[in-house]
Amino acid sequence: MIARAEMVNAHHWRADFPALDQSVHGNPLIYLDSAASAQQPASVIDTVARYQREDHSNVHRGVHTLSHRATEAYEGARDKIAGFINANSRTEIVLTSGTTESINLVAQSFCRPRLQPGDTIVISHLEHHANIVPWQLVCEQTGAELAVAPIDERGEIDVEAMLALIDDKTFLVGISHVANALGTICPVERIIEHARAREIPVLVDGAQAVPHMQVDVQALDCDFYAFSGHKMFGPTGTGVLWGREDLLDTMPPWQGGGDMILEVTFDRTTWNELPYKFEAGTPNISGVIGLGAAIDYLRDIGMQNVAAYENDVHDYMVAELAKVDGIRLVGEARRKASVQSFLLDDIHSHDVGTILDHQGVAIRTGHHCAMPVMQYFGIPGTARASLALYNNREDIDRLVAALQKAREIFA
Amino acid sequence: MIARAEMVNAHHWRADFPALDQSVHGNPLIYLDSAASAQQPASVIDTVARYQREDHSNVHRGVHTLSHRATEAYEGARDKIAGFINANSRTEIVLTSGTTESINLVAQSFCRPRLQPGDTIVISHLEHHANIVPWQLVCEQTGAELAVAPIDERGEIDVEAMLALIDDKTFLVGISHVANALGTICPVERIIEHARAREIPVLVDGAQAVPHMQVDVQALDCDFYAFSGHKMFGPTGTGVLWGREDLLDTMPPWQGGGDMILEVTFDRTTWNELPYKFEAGTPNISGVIGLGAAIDYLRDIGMQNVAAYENDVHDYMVAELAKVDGIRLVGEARRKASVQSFLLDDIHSHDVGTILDHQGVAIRTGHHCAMPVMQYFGIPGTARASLALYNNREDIDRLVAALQKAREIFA
Amino acid sequence: MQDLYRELILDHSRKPRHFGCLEDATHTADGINALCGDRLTLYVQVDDHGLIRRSSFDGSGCAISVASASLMTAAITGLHVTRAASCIDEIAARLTEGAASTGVSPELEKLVALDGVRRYPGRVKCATLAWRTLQAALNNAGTPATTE
Amino acid sequence: MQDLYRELILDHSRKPRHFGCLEDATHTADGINALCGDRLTLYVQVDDHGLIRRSSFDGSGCAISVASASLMTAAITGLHVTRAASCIDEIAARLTEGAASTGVSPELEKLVALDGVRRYPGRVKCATLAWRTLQAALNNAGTPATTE
Ligand SMILES: Cc1ncc(COP(=O)(O)O)c(C=O)c1O
Ligand SMILES: Cc1ncc(COP(=O)(O)O)c(C=O)c1O
Repeated sequence: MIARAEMVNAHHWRADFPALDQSVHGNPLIYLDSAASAQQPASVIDTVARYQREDHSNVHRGVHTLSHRATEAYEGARDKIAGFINANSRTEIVLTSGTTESINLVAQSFCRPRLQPGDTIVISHLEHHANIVPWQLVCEQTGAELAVAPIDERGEIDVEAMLALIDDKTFLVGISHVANALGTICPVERIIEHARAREIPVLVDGAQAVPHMQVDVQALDCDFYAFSGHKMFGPTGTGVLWGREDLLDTMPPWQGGGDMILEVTFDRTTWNELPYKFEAGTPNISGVIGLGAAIDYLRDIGMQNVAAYENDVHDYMVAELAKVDGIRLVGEARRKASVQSFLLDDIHSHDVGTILDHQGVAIRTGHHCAMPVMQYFGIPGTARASLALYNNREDIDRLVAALQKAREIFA
Repeated sequence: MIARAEMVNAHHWRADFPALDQSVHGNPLIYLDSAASAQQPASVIDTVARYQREDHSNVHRGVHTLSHRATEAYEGARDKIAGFINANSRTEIVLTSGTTESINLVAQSFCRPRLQPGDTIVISHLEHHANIVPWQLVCEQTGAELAVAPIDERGEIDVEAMLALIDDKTFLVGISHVANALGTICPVERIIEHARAREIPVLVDGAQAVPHMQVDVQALDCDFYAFSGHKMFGPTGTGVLWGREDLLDTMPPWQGGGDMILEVTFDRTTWNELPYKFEAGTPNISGVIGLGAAIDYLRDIGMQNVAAYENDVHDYMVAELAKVDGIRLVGEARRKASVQSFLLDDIHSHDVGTILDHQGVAIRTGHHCAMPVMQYFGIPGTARASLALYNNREDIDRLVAALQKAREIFA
Repeated sequence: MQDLYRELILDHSRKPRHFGCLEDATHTADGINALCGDRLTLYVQVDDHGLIRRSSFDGSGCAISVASASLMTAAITGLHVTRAASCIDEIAARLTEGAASTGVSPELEKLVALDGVRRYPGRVKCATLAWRTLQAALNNAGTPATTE
Repeated sequence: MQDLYRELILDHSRKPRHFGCLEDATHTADGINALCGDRLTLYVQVDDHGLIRRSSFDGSGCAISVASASLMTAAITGLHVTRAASCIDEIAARLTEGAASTGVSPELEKLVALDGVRRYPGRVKCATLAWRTLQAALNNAGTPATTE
């Protein structure tokens, strides 16, 4: 149960997001595509614009006032990120361009130099392409192998099978915290505990978790945690790799360039300390500062409140969708967050998407960058509605009405 | 000579940049640090904010209206970039997070799979770390060697020596179009012609050229051209790698993830076509759209006009600085653009920077990510004033007056 | 919405004509629409005189792309390959540039049912997929046609 | 500006005391300030009782970091290493937190000249570099001290 006060607040939250206040094809916009990318509160948009109007300059190497201000704001955002996920230290927060870069960084810098033919990287069948393809590439480069844990009809990982795949040949385990196509909350705690006992590092892809629940990397006890700014109400082009300091310390740099070095000579170049060793070149200064503002926004609300409120809307969505004639829910895991995939009669999901859009309801259709999930279910794609803290039960009612309309057109 | 009309326009240009309209330590800001990062015209700031307020969604895979708008705007910016540097086709425009990533991409994807021990990468002693360290990394990975063309006291590349280094063992030549620490315009045309005759590809680091002069990659006849959005009045976290299509075609992907694939299965993954093969994950959508607005801004003025106007201010800057007692100009190449490095008496440049900042004059001090240049001159760093189209002669007068004051304090 | 999902479109998407593999095809190509995951394989049988004797397709896709493929395979049967090539251009222009609502080649008369797509720019790629794939097949291109 | 570049600072930066290498140092460390390219090497000679007998530095840096190193080497001579360690903390607190403008340990009296740095947050790292390097030297750390 959600307290009345929180419901009221939720109304208020929605008003914080300017993009939601518009019509599409003559109907008020209902945005149910936050798993692809979330909208931004005005505070984030304004923080970025204000930064550019007043404080912009390059960071780290400047003595003048603007450079100092930019550096303070940029590094201040790193502190906020560290606090938000309860990192042990700000030196563990590597700023990247997104989850995708974060995972590629680990594949290339942590794995590639050490992987041996016959080693395995263990992932699940539920993963986003960002948590598949970087491992395929590094496996091809090194002769290692990808081992994939199966899933079941509900869209849950077969945990026992996954644990059985984690053996002495396993170099690293990659697992999503929340699966993007189906919304499954994966049993990361159990997998991490099992891997930790065998001293095998675990990377958690948290792109779909961080916007919806409290994440504490120390409590999770994983080794790497990757996520994106744009899915948590921050700007595109920002992302985070959190890594345990002792592991980051042993890794060679990822890209070469300015800022990641202490000294460059043609004979010998020495790397900068953490986290700068992994941050070559001018970073996405305004984007990271915007991400800091997004974190301020979320902290003010409190992730507990976000999770409680969203769970309520999520459960309502699942129940209401289940009642629609001709619907087939895809992904019915027992623990789920913020996402529901489905098929409607034999209408192609792309057509469903167009008809909904015409009624102002924005959903995503297709494979959701999780083709293996679609292959498992033997379908080319799904229609997917996904939630953020600005959605409410009325949005779900609008979604359901729009689906009825689609059935009429294709009747 | 600059026509009066252009001078008047230049006044107008300055007013387009909100950040310049402020005081620092009680004095009007004089921003002479654009080589590190440029300010943005209001049109860029507003385009980004409007995009976030009205049109944001993820690109490429969405059927709904916002996704369509975002995709149109994002891909529209790619078209603008292609036109701006006269690329043969939009498929040759790979969007990256900056010059640094662009160069690392070429080092890792083009060079790493093919470099043999004994091969050389030829660069010059003038390069920015971004055009040094990626090559050092790939050389270490492959056993290839870095060959460095010498420079002279003026800060010019010894071209004959550089051409002599380019031989059958040379795999690639990397050269900056304009050197960031000294402002030297490098003889890229001659180097490209020489390399082209030997079928050796040339990467041009154009980070400091694109904001200041008309660049035509087809006329240059190079193979790769790299630059950053934030130095050309666009957002941080954006950059471009232009590459010849036939070369890009032969290169394996750089990062793995969403969008860079056509199909993912656990057996076989097929890459997307150009340029998407090199763009994994959610891109910096708002940043790239902002970069498109920056290009609109520059095209409206015309790069010929920008170059003519800036040359005038640059020549005035050099002449006025040369008159300051106790100054030593560092970098006196015969062809220069937008930058002047210098030393003042034996005052450390960091102290010069602080004293100037106190008078509202923002310059950069230190090694400017070009330590080898500093090593050549046997100095730890310089003070560097750098121009953009919003600077004028009065800014130079203010700079000179501030330097006089620094001499008084340290007298 | 009815301008997009006209009866003829819904009919062809529910009961696609020329659906299935053509054993004795002389030209085939795969087409992929990364946007919605449409995939089709096109089979074309061209005789010695350059005439398209038969064509068919299989795969899966949205209503628009299936109807477009169904209508196309009907339309091109009996055409010379050079004529088919000019049809590809005509359709592409008609759908993307919103050109010439008036005036359509007789072979393409039924394709006018796709005109509604113009008002749904996100769906143009669905309508053109079959045609791009035809182009790839006739060019004997080895890589799949895409709509990016 | 005069609050930053006080006479004592300018004097020590022009004529740094204890400048040069100390052949019989028992502890040394390098310090780098990536911001402005300051680099210094610190030499410390500690006797069997843990007393700092002598110290010196070389390298190059801005007026603030050279003056700070010069003042520091004078201040720590004769101190016990544990006392020196507490001086490091005191100076760091004084410069960064703007703490206790009143009250300074007698050994650090002259260091008060650096107080002006507080108003120039970009320069605090210059003032603390020598002290961080001292910390590294006393800990016998192998990697250079940095001010990031
Ligand atoms: C010549 C040159 N190359 C490369 C770079 C690196 O650009 P970025 O930091 O935007 O990646 C710079 C920027 O300082 C530069 O001036
Ligand atoms: C679970 C998951 N992992 C990774 C990604 C990739 O994130 P990005 O595209 O921001 O790099 C996404 C985003 O779609 C995702 O949902």
